[in-house]
Amino acid sequence: MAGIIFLDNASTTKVDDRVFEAMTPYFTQQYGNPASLHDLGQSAEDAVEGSRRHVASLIGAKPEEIYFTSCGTESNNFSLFGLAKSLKGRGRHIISSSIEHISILNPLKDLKKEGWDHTLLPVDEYGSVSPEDLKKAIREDTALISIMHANNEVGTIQNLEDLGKIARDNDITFHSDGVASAGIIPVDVKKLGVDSYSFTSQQMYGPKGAAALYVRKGLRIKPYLIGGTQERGRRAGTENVPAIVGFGQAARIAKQELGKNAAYLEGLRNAMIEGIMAGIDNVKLNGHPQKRLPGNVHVSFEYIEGESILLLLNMEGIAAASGSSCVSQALKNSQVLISMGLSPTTAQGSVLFSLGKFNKRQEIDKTLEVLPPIIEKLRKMSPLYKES
Amino acid sequence: MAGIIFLDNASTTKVDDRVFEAMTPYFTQQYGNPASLHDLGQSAEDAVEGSRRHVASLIGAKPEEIYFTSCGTESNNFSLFGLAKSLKGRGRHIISSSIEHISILNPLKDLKKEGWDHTLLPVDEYGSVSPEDLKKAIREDTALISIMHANNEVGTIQNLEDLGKIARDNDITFHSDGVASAGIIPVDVKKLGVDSYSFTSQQMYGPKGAAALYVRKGLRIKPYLIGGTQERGRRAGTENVPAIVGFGQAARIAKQELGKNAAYLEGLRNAMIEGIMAGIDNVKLNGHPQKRLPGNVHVSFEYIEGESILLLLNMEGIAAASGSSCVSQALKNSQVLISMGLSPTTAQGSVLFSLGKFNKRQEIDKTLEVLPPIIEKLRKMSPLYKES
Amino acid sequence: MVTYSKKVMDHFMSPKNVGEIEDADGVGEVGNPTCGDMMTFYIKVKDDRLDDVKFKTFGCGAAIAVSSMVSELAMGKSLDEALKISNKDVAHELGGLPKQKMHCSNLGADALHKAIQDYKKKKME
Amino acid sequence: MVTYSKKVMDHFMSPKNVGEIEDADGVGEVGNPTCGDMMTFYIKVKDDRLDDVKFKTFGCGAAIAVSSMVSELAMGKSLDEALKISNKDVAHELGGLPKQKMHCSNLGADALHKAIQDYKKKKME
Ligand SMILES: Cc1ncc(COP(=O)(O)O)c(C=O)c1O
Ligand SMILES: Cc1ncc(COP(=O)(O)O)c(C=O)c1O
Repeated sequence: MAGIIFLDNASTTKVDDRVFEAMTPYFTQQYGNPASLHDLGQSAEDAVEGSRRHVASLIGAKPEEIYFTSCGTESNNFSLFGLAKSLKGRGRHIISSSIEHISILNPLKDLKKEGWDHTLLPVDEYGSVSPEDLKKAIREDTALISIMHANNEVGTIQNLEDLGKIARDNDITFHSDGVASAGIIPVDVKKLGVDSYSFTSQQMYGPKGAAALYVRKGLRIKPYLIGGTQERGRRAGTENVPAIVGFGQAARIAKQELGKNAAYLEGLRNAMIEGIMAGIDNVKLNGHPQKRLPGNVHVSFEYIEGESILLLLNMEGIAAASGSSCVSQALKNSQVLISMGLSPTTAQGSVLFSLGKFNKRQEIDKTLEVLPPIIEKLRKMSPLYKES
Repeated sequence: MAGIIFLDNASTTKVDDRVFEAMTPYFTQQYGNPASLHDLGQSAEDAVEGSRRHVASLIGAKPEEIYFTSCGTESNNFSLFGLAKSLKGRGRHIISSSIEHISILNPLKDLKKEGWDHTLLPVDEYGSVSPEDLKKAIREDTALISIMHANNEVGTIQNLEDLGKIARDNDITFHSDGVASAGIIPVDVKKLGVDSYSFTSQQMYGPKGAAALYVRKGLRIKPYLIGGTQERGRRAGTENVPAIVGFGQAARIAKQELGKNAAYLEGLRNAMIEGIMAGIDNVKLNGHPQKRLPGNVHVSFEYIEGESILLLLNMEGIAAASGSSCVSQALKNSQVLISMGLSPTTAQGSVLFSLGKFNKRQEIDKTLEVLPPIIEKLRKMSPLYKES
Repeated sequence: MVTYSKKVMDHFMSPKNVGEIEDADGVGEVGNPTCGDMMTFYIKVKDDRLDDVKFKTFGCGAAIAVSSMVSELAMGKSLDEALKISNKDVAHELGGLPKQKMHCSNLGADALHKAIQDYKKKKME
Repeated sequence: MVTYSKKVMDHFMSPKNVGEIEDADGVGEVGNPTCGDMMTFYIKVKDDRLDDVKFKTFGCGAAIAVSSMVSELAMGKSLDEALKISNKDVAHELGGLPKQKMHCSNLGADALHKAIQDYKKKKME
């Protein structure tokens, strides 16, 4: 939409024009089913395999280690349920963290009913998992560790290399949810030492409807969607060819431009954080001050609530997000913020501005201009705020 | 691809230009996440809900009875696993048929490991399930019946109304796989008496990546993809907005044009069947002579094998499919054909020409022209064929 | 996601009667920030009528709109009439509220009633 | 899905030596239609060399191409040389075969060897 300042890139991203163009033929011209023997099927299959190479290359994997799925949630469900099934001989304990995405946490709850115990590691005030805590949590029967790479809310990037080494030293399979990181920061699954890694197209300027699970060659995992022999029998269902083509292009472009984009975003981000701190008092920056996603500006405005901030920003044409319970469908405060030790009141006043490569400096300036009066207006209404 | 005669509409369909046009804005303009509070999120949500109404209306359901998924396989997995979880107090026996799609049969196998028994009903030579057989198979502990609506290979349409009545009379939940039927023949879930019904966009000139599960209001079903609260908590994961928009348009157009398209396809189909029978000897029409999908021409050419027929057709620019084991990834003959009593040799020579609304009469004529020499050429090479 | 009626958005954008009354005759508070919304109502009473009503609210768009609507509905009413204003009435006057907003955010009438009870209690003392 | 090399497609489209030999010196048959592919080889032998080779094949593109390639490789060879032709050689000569085609469809050499054995057995009698 013209004129909208989209600072909600953590929820999804605009599709890059080049990506959309690459997808276009696959709807009304190259519409074949990759399973078909004929030329239209073959060209669809070639397109899917081409994408697989791009997607693999983005994270330093081999093409045959990539399985396409429909969304990040499916990749995470596939990994946890699929690995749990193949690992149950190894033990029945999983270690994860308290700031994981709900598509990790809910499967863990379900697995509990099937006899799997789990430990959720705490995080410090910046949202970091400590390798020491991980070491201590490992039990004789720990079969799987699942720790996200970057947090989608506060942007904190975990030290996966250290965590992965601990997993390896203890011969425990290691999954990481990379939905918020892949395509945004450099990812090399071999260096990170992960056995399985989820990521999705719609977070890197690709289309919705395509995501992937990296599964290290040789790792046993049961399929989750079952039926036909697509994806070498590990994910049944007709491939979403156009979306996969888009994902491939998005991955190709991301690999190429990642360094440039990250530097640009860090500049914007730092300017925005400084601008907010300078213009408004009683604001707290959430997440790690350095080890954070380049586009992440997550702040809490004391004394007021996030939904009302978002609504007023929206009136000014600015799109953002919040960890307030009033914004969540589940009517709960962001678990991430609470785990980091924020008080519920402070968590209520949180706003996530997630910047993307299409954002312009002027958009940040405009936001910095309209934000103080919005905060001021709401604080004036708040029973918690005493004007000084 | 220009010039290709696409007679493989059962594997997937070309996206209707009107559908593609409707989707276009949702990639680079209306790219919001429906879960977001701001205008871009809201317009995405409105689009999804608009589609839900169209999709519901196509099958006589209420919008709140429709859950969007990523493919037919997911809908079938969701239904079987989700219902099994919610029905396990009712009993541990499922009745299905031997001609179901593999995305039904494989879950049944998996459920067996979890203590669910199943009975696969046989079919007659035309691929029809007999209501008598269903009645006889019902046990005290039968909790679920799953019978497909139309068969995707031989095109036989089941008498769902009768089967549904038996299910209802015995208070057994009834699922039907409608992937091959919805949008092609009239579907009214209330009349059919189904509790749950799978169908997909890519079989009705909509895009890949969007499908649906109808779940009768009040029916309990556990979600299969778990995480966020999308689809009212029954299917987690960011919605594939453009594909869902396309599905909505495809459903709207299908509803409007279904009668016209079916009549047109039946005309083409009958002409093609007659043409094949007149031009080639030792051919068998598979599937029900009357109760079959309007575009389905499924035939077996004796003495020869399907893959080689498809390859030669492909050289002539004609795209078709076959139930030959040489074509299947699993290297098995079509289970459907074997269940109908075809000998393996006859099954090997089967070819499915599935016609769609975009096919022209001239394309059928061209196919009827090139087919006899192809069959002749292969038969001349076959050790099974004795020239008369 | 949440979709608000035009009326809710109007009240949210330009809420009526925001503020405190220094020498209020009664004060009522409901909710708490932990659960999401918190409202404080202040009233001035004259001849058993609400001579002034003001509020302060911490919370979502609905909570602010509800507070504003309650203040408007109550203003000038007799205490008995004001006590009859229900949360349901308020939602109705606002052209409906999203379902998930009915529990936490639609507490304005309760806060008003509490303020009136506070006034009555103080008067008794 | 299956993707064939150009050489496979050439042999499939224009197979060499298709047919039967009425008064064959040896006949060899492998496979059966149930499993997918079936090949019958006919040979004429002269001075311990393959003077003529013909085949008939029921099966997929690979099976037909394999048969054609085997017939071409064998033609004119001594029986001993012909017995050394392996299925692997044939796949190699064809520029490779898809993995799933290696088992059922790549039986041409076996059929040829069977025909030679048939010839030898007949000669013994
Ligand atoms: C009858 C039937 N059911 C289910 C499916 C699975 O659909 P999808 O490939 O979209 O997962 C198919 C696919 O062709 C089908 O024909
Ligand atoms: C860290 C993380 N993991 C998983 C998911 C789930 O992805 P999807 O919504 O594509 O299913 C998200 C979605 O935002 C996420 O941020």
